[in-house]
Amino acid sequence: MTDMSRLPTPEQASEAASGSVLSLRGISKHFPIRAGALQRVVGHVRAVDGVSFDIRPGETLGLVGESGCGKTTLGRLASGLLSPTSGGSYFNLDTAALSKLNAAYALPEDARAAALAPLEAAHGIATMPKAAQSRFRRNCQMVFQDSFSSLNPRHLVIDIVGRPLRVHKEASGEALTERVVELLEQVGLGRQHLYRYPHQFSGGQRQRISIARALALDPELIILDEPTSALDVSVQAQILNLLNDLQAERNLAYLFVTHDLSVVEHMADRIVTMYLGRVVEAGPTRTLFDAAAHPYTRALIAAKPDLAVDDPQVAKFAALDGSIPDPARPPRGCHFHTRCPVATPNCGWELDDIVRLLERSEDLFESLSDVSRHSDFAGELAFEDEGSAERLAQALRSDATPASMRSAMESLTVDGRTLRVRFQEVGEVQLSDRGPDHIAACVIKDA
Amino acid sequence: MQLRDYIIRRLIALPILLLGVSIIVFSLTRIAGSPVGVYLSHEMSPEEVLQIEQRYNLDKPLPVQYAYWLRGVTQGDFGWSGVASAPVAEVFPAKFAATMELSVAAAVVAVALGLWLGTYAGVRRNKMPDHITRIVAVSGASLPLFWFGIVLLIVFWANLGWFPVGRSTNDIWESIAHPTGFYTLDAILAGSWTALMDALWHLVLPSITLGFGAVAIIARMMRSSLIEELQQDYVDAARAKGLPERLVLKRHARRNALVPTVTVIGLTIAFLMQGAIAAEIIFRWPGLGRWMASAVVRGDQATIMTYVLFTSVLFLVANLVVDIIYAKLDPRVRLGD
Amino acid sequence: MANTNIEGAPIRRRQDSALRVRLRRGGELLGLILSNPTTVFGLILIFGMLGMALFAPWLTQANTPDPYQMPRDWGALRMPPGTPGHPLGTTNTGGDVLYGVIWGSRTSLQLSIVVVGVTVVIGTAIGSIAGMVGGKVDEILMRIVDVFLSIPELIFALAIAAILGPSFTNIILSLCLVFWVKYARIMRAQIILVKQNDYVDAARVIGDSRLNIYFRDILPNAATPLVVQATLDMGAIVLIGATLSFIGLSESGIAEWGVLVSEGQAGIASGRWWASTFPGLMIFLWALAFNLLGDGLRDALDPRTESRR
Amino acid sequence: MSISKTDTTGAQTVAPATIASVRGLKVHFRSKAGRVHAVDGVDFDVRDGETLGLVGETGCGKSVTGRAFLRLLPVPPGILAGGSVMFRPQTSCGGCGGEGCAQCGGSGRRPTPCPTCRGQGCPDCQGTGAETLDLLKVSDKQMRGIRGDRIAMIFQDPGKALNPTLTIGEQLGEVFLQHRSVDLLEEAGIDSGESGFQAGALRRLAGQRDRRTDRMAAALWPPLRRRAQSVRQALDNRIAAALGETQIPNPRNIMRSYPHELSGGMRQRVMIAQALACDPDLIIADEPTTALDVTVQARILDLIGQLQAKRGSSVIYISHDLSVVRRICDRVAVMYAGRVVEIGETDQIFNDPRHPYTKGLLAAVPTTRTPRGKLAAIPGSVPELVDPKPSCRFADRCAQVHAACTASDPILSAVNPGHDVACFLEHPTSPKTEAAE
Repeated sequence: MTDMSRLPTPEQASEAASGSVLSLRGISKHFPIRAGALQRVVGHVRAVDGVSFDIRPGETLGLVGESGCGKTTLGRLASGLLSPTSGGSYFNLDTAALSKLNAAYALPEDARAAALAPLEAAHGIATMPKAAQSRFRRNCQMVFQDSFSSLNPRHLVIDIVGRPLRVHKEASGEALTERVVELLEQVGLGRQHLYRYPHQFSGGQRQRISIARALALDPELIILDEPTSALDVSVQAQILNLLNDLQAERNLAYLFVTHDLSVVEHMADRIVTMYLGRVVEAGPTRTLFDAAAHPYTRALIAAKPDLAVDDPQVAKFAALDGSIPDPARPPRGCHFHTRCPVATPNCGWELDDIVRLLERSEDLFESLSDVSRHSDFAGELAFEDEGSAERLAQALRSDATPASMRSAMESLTVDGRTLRVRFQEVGEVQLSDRGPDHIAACVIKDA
Repeated sequence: MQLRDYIIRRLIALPILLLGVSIIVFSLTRIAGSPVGVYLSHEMSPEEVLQIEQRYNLDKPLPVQYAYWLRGVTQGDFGWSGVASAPVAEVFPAKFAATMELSVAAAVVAVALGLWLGTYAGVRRNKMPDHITRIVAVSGASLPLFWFGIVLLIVFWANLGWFPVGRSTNDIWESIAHPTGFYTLDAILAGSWTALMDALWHLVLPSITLGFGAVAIIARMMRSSLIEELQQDYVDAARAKGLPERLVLKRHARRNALVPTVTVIGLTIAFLMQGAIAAEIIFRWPGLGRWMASAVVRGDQATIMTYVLFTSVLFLVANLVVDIIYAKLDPRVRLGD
Repeated sequence: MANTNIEGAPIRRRQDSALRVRLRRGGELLGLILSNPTTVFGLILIFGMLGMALFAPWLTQANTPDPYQMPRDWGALRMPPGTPGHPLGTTNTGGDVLYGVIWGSRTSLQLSIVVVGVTVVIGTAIGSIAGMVGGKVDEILMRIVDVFLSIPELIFALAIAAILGPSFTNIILSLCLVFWVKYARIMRAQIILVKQNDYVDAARVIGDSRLNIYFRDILPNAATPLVVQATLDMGAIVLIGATLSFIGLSESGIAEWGVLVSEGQAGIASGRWWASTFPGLMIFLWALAFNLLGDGLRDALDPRTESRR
Repeated sequence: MSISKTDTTGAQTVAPATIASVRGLKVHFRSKAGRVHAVDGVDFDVRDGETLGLVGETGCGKSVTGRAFLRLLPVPPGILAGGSVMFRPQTSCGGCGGEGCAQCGGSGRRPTPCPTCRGQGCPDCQGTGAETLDLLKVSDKQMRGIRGDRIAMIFQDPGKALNPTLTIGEQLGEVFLQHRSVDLLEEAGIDSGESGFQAGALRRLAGQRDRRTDRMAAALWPPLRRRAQSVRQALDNRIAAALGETQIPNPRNIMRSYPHELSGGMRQRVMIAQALACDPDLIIADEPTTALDVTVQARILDLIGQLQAKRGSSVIYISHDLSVVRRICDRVAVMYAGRVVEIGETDQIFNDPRHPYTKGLLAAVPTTRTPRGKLAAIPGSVPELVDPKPSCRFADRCAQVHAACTASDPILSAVNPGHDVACFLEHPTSPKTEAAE
């Protein structure tokens, strides 16, 4: 909920002349963590935390990130399968409505509700009238990653593909069969497949059936959740080509959720990069691949092996250190600062970073007896012996600690077995404009 | 969830579950009518009956009666057993010892034999020993325990005369003291070889009868989970390290196959408790089961209630122990949902 | 392994229809079930005993007025097998063992069908509600189930039957009260499992109603373990019912296998083995047959346990 | 027999020695539909110290081929239907003691001399003078000695290949106990000449041949307990060192944790540490990064490369990901439907692919240059391998199919030095003989 007013700015909205199929504003999904004998809620995993973006008619929006970054949850939020903890999603906004929405979100929080009310009533997924909701349901379809699990094993292809038509009472009997045949032919299957069970098909063919089902109601938007990551490359190419042809024919918008940078580069018009539940960068595909503003996006792109690079030896592996931090307790400031190769003192260094450092050391962590926090940025670490405290202080002053972290420390004193430390306090890092239609959340502005 | 938290959670749930059980049992007994009959005789006048009802609070509303009954239970007053013509609490320990002795003997045999048989068959999948184990398992699950006991009696007692019925030979029983109530233990304590042999001799047939079904259940589970584990990647990984097949089986596959089997072993506690009723009837074993059987036939409510409460305590505690072992065997386990 | 001949499928498939394909699938499944010799053996036993129950009045002279009461031949007490008129011998009270064996199959059939039928319906309903609705409703229902599960089932049934008074009907009633819990639990677990499949989400994205999703997607895919369990329980119920009768919770003198074993028990010391042996054998065969069929069904219906055999 | 590359091109340069060669390998599986020819006549060599990529799509037989090296095939339903996997184990170089010298080409290791002819060259070792074992034929005991010691395997999913109920230390320790118990005893100061119950028990404990009495004695008898503990100590040091080498922070802590407590990348590091524990000559890496995120994948690939270079081991890298293979492999073998269809230097395969399947595969990968929607997809899908007829397995998906393709099997033969292709387009006059007898 921190940065929803940042995105997109009214000027940008005017560029998107045709409005948006689906707009998410400050959308969050928190899953409770229960612990203890009574299973009380002790915290929340912020799977998705204040995400905003628009999907424009006919475009492909790529959503990328590592596993656990919340991209799949976001896909489910967008399709309405999950309801958000907070924030809103708005369906079918024309240019005027979109600029109204942006204007409303530009207002301070207390004045926002009034400005939003008419938009909520007409476009809010959860709040709009029944008829409009049913229209949303027909216009927003989904294709899942696992083609085994996404087709009911006891249903025939005609039942699977024809089901949306039956549910929305569009066709029945002979007409339904003909419509299904038509759909199957569009995805490269045919009449001979009508009376088969899903298990009689290969992975690529099952994914085609899924796509045919999604097309049945002639939607405007299809959410593709890793549609090709379970497939072999040669089959993946078939499916990607198919998706592209269908988009050209029907002016479909895609939300393409994937971890595969090569695929998203090939398919997407715009890309949104997520890290630990937040958007860290969004912009046109070429801009991101040529001049990404956020170090995380850069790392992802660099790690992507590419056949087109002529001399593979030149493309040195770009790799990130460390693992993704616990999403129940994301790092302060920029979530990425713990792994960032270009971190600055302003990136949100905190007490937890010392604990993370300690976990990697052989014996210091064992002798840590107590951590008392004054805030996330200041506190005391008590050890069982004075030597450990001294050794940690030395380590914190030495090269073993990132330089940016060292300079973020405002004070560091050892008092017997206790180590007192205070980092400079830093607010959340905000998404900011980096160029046309390009935003990023990084403290380094002149990248 | 942490193991400690889980145990605490289960311990909190235990009395609540027991309260639930007691409410069910109590309401059931009252459906059948007032238990006043136990205290009555033919020559009592209506006034006397009323007096007795008042004395035992049987004239109060049901919830109040339940409260009185519960208070009695917590104070060790389980009521009067019509079958034994004595307070339930007084008869209970000796019968409990007899049943326990039988169940433990059966359980030891069942667990040892079941695990061995399951492993033996699982490793030799689709070979002769495996087929035989499967036949044993499926017939074990289908065999009516009471009939199996009778067949054993017909063969080994009535015809061959190899084994006795009952719990002991009377004069040998009387020759030693019985501080624990467990005949075998008492015999060892008394240092009497004759008494020990007598005790074991009497145990053979009933514990085979009782244990056979449990062997089948355990062997079956052990076999299938071992087969499943043997197909896991980490078994191949262990082989890829160059470990001999003996260690691959012992340290990797069998240990992990025990995890689901332990749950089944916990369930066989219930199986043994249930089976003990029929087994004790057939072999004239003076335990809880036979007592319960006669109480059931004669509608002795206090005995029935005590018995049901007792078995559920035993069952719940056994399951708790099993879950803890489970968590110990498998560090991944996330207890509860 | 995927069938990759699909692309070049022959033209004759044109005349396929949903019904035809389903029938063919059913046929394949039946073939799969019948390919296991032990399952076939179980089925033969079941058909044999069902035939016995069906043709009981033709196999023996029905006792009047109540055919489920054992006829007493006071002139032929304690006769061994092979006695004319009493091929399997008679009991202490002159009951014909063969009559008991044959009419006992009817009693057992009644018992198992009523109990399994009632408990499957109740269990499915309660398990479905818990699994589908979730939240507080689920919490409350499952706590009730937990209480029921804290008492071993035979002992619980025994207590109920004892309190209701000894009769065969009360045995049926008590087993119904106890056994639904198991199905409720299986059903709930299955529903929660099946709900995780993407095809359920796919149906929601299409906009189908919750009831439709339950009946079309969830229930059919969740039912397999329940069907297997019900089959196994057709045998287990008879086993437990007979145990209750054996303990003495039926009316004495009815043609029920457990009662007959119990009556025969008195004679074994004097070498009269037959009165207990034959009815007991019938219980064993009955339970064995359904166990074999249940195991066979499990292997054929559940692809996961394919590896388990 | 297919043509051996070293024989035809060996004129100007010294041909690199091969550490393993696969000839006519056939692995079949019994299924309800018939006999599945999962691997059906595979030939390739692994040169000393190289990384050989084995690429192909799902079901092409690449994993089964890799597993055949360790004889880790489910039997039944798997059947080793023919062929051989020849392997030449190595020892530390006598000239430099493993430091690397001119004699061993700087790798620090050289082939073990053939026991039959003492390195003179005989039929047993095919005249090379190096001990040559057919991995499909050696005894189980000998195979166990090779597994984990001379040939190690890194599995695809470290989450499944680590035993969930044992700690990392226990699992890694097994490798050392199995293959290095002599060293452990030496490090713990137990003389190899010592006899008696104590020494026997210690040897059994260190070699995982312990009896119940040994364990009881080690627990209860103080002198034995102390010495067992020093063995334990030596073992722990080795485990920690092995983990440390894979850049795992705080190895002594990791040793005590269970697999589920580690992240995917960390688990794969443990797998690598376990595979490299005994400095194997050959490492089979079966899709080691498929289960990992891209950023982690890069680190793991780096790590495998570094450790391999340090040890001079050879690697067979099995993968479906062409771009990864291109980055890390010296040579690449492309597999399709149980056969190797093309094999050559990485550059040759990626810059000058000859087989239509290789070409198709490369064109199907989206790259920066491919215009959207213009990926060259290969139509159809991988054929079922149930009782295949003699014909090119790719014929029904190939755009350039002609009469010869459906009539007989094409065999691998050279198009360039070191670059072999099995395709009738390249060898219109290919003999119609089968690759193996």
